[in-house]
Amino acid sequence: MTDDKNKTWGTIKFDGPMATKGYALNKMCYSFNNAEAREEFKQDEAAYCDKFGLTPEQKEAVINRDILAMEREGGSIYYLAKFAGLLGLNVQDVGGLQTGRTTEEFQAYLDSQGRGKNNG
Amino acid sequence: MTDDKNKTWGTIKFDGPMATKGYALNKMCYSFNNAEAREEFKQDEAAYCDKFGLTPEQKEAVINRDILAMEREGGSIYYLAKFAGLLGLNVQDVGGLQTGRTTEEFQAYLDSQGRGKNNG
Amino acid sequence: MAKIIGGITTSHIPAIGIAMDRGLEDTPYWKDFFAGYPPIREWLGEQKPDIAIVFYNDHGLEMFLDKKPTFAIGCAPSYDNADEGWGIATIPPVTGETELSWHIVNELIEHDFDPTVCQDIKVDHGLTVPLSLMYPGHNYQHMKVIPVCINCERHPMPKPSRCYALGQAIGKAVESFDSDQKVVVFGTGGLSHQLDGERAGIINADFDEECMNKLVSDPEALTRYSNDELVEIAGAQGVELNMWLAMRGCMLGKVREVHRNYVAPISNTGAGTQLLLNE
Amino acid sequence: MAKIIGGITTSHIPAIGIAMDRGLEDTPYWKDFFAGYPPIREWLGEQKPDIAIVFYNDHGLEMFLDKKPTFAIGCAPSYDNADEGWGIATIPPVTGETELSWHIVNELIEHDFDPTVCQDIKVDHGLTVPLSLMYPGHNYQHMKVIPVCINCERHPMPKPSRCYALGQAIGKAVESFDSDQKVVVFGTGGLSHQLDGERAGIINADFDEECMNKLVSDPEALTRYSNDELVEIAGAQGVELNMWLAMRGCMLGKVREVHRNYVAPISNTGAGTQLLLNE
Ligand SMILES: [Fe+3]
Ligand SMILES: [Fe+3]
Repeated sequence: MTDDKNKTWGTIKFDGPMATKGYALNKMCYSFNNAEAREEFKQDEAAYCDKFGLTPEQKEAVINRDILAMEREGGSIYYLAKFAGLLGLNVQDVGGLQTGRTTEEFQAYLDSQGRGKNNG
Repeated sequence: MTDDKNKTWGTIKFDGPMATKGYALNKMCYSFNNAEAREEFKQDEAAYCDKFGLTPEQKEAVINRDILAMEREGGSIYYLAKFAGLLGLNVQDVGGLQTGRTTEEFQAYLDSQGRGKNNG
Repeated sequence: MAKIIGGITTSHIPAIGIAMDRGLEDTPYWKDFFAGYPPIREWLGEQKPDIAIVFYNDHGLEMFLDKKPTFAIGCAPSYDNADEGWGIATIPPVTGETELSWHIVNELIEHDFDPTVCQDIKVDHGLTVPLSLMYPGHNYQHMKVIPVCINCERHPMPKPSRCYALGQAIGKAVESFDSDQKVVVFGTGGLSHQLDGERAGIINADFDEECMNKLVSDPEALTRYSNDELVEIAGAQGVELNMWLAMRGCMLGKVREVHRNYVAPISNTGAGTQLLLNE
Repeated sequence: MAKIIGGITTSHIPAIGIAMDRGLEDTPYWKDFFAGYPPIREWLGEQKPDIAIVFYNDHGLEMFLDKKPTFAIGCAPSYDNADEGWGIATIPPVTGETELSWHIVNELIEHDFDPTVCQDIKVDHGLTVPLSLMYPGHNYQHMKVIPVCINCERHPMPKPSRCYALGQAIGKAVESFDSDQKVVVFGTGGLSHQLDGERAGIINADFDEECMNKLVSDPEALTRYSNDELVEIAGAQGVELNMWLAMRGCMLGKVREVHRNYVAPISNTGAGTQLLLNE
């Protein structure tokens, strides 16, 4: 079979094989819908990762808040967003972390593509 | 809209509106997949029905083991089968209860339509 | 017969809900965006639709990967919102609808769609933010809502052409429903944006404009895109255009645009708003 | 390319599992039924399929009305069985398959099917009884299983023609999968029976024979029945024929029947067993 993955630059296509790879990580992040689960994670991050059977690579990415590594290990942005929320990060913070920018730089990048508001 | 329901004699078509009507009853019976739930029901049947918000008609049908009434109140045979199992009834017992036969009479009715085995 | 009286497109991003929670509508960042809504609210106030069919996608509140529907339709008497994990306030229960919902399900199955049918689901910001936008102060409970949830998360996702066809089948089902109720359809989400990867932050305002133009005049042109092409052109989450296409499919014939607004960036997205009426 | 080496039809009623648990295979009630299986077991033993695609319906273990799929397909690495509430022993975990499963999902979505995609589901007697029958002593864990679950409970249910088309799409997907693995397809459930209502107990052995004949020679004739007609002719649960039709659809071309057995009543059902090979 041909592998056309990642044919769009800087984009990890969250498809079936990635969903298989990332299942434990995504299940953990899905649990963060629940406030008690968020607290339990904060109390002992490593233990919480182990409870969901994360791989060593996934666990390391979580502990390091390495969003791109989490995505490469099969993380879906929908559930990773809940992890980011738990850390107090918004989508611009997360955008900055992934693109090597500060949040302000990331916002300026967004603005540079804009229209309406001050953008005419 | 036309109402073609029950056009097959003796058959309550479990369709959308019936699924709406029977939701609480079916949810209760679905819970009987769990052994602890079965025990809790046995301890106090009425309280367990109330916990799931059964209608008075549904609750009465449950307390009376009135399978046909449970079906008329929106019960799906898939979940009612779990209720029957909890009562120690098999599908021939349930067939008898619904058709006004003893279990033996119901089995004889099944045999009367048969083929293979002793039926040639 | 029930009648579809109009179609509305709108963003559904959480940042909007949070801005409303905090009363930021008139701040410099938000005022041009919120300026797009009063004309739609007025129209809704005049028309008083009985039922809203809302095309949205779940972002991981209810539809997890364990059992993920391609299309899911709600048939429940009500829908709760819940904690999504990152601080948007939950909204009061949404009133559901069972009769038209089941009629639509019957027609979908008859016409070879394979929906997951939901009698008890939680709805997330994809549905609640648009309701909050249309009915500020959460004054939406008089209206019955039929949620239609489309997978926009994990590939493979339903194709744009399939989403449009789903909308058409739902539109025809509404037309064949014996009732004099008025139905409005919402296409939510979009437009161009990408949250994940090193390419995060891409917005394509030209494409967004094309989408809004074609949605009115030639929606079938948009259905010729593949989801992979939408990712390339409009970002990984640009596939939320599929909800707009499903909404447009419901409207069946020609439409005219009576109102439009577009602002970008709003949070990480191009935020488009339209009110469409059948010709 | 992967190859479908044969198709098997079989009952899946719990009573069979309970009879096996209790060692009743050679008793007068059961011996004619179990006599249908040694030829199939021998064929499986010789052919050693790598993968089994099993069409079954869930009877309320995993797929509740809260969120009920029309079609669901498993993509999980393994599947657990669990307590169903009425005393059948649970069986050890079933080995899953992820590569062909995802390939099938891609092809289904590409061809306008709308499956619910399952990475973590429990499987009930609809799937476990057939596996226990084919591999006594639960010697099935060497084989990878792809569960395909069809709604046979709540109307509207997918039409017989749609189930057959689903099978055809899956069959073509298997044929386009780059692998030399051997695939067997199971159609489970049926035949005529009715568990509910005052009409409970109906069996239609003549119709069951027609089904087994037509499944070989002219499956499309069977797809012309509506589900309402199947209920009338074959009882409320006679709609489980849909799983047989999906299986037959997978086989694509002409088939020949190399083995058949039919016994009624077995519990409340007409119990048919067939082994079909492509011409
Ligand atoms: Fe969204
Ligand atoms: Fe069955």
